[in-house]
Amino acid sequence: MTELVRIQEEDFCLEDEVKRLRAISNRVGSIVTFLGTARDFSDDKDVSAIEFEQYAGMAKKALSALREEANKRFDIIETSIIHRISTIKPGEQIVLIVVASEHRKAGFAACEWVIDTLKETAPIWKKEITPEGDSWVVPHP
Amino acid sequence: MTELVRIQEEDFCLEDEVKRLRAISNRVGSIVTFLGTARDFSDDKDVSAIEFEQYAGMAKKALSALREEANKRFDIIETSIIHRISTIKPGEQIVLIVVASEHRKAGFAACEWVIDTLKETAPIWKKEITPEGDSWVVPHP
Amino acid sequence: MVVKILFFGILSGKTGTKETTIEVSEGCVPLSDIIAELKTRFPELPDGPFIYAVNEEQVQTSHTIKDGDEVAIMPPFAGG
Amino acid sequence: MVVKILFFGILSGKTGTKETTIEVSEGCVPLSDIIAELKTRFPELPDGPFIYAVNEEQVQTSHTIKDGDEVAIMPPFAGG
Repeated sequence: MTELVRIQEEDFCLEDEVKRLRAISNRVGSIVTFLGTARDFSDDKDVSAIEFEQYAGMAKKALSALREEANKRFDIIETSIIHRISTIKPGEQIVLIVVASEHRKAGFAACEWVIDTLKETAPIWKKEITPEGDSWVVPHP
Repeated sequence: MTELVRIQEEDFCLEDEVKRLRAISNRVGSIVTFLGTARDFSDDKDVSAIEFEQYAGMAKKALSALREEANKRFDIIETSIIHRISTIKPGEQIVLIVVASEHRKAGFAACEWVIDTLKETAPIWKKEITPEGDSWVVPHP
Repeated sequence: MVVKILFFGILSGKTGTKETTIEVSEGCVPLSDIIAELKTRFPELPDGPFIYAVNEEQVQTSHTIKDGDEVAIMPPFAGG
Repeated sequence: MVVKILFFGILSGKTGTKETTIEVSEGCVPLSDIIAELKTRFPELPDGPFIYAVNEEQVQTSHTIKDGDEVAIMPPFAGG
């Protein structure tokens, strides 16, 4: 069975990930997803690609801890988290969070919490490739 | 082109709907979706199916107004809304909201607002088919 | 004037019909008069709360009904 | 003792390396001593803020470093 938490180079399929969580239980009444995609423009610069770097062992542990904490903290059924690590072009998929729950309120809260907390706790960095050169992204406070 | 607001008997494909909104602009950095599915259990009753009824002309207008209002009220790029009207079995898809935006915060807020407001403003009703008989669903306050 | 009435959800079950027409002698009446008339004709109609629409637009009971209007009597919405 | 050091993100660009080792004569030192030593060896290392991990667990600068530890010096995370 495909893991619920993955860091991978290859692209992922939203439909498959959602189907997997829906299949867990007939009690699922709400699926909230967040899909992050690469924009071609960031802080007034054209961006031709984004390169991701991770601290491999620690990043995987951080995302697994995030899934467990989300399942514990919110009244939800299951969470899956996928983050790509490779050179990503504008329009391509970067990250996907899927939250299955009985009711939607907990699902929205959990999904937003997971992506917000991922950005704070997962040792992943991105470099924007622009016509004027490369630059590491400094997270907004 | 497939419409962004639809009320239909047939099932829909999450992946296709998301792709359609992503294709609108390379400025899209966030896609938030809400998918409502039929549960097999509601208020202590087993549910074998849900039947939906709509006030056809008015329901379509209500969803279209909802999309326009979401696009105006939130800092987002586009919204799509699909609601199925037919007999739906446990595990099947009922409603889908997709919100494309540059940043995720507005996307989450808009998506949750659309489904909350849809339940208040769209002339759609559901009847739960249970082993003990049928009963129209009274919305929770 | 003649007004078309639509019942939705549990209301069509209670009244036994999804659609009916009402004739009133006046040319214009407030929606509240139509509702009173419906309650006489369909004693099974519950007390509400109802949502009302005229020609697919939501209205209050003070709204004026005219000949040919389509009036919808609706229980609280429960979509999604 | 010998400690393995990892630099991530902009820091490997500044120091010119992703990985290095440091030898210190003591058997146990606080992480802050290791950082001071790194600043001497890599004057290009910016002032931070940094996030630190030892053996893949996030720690504070008071954490005690032992022989064979893997120490990661990381700029603020920017995933997602």
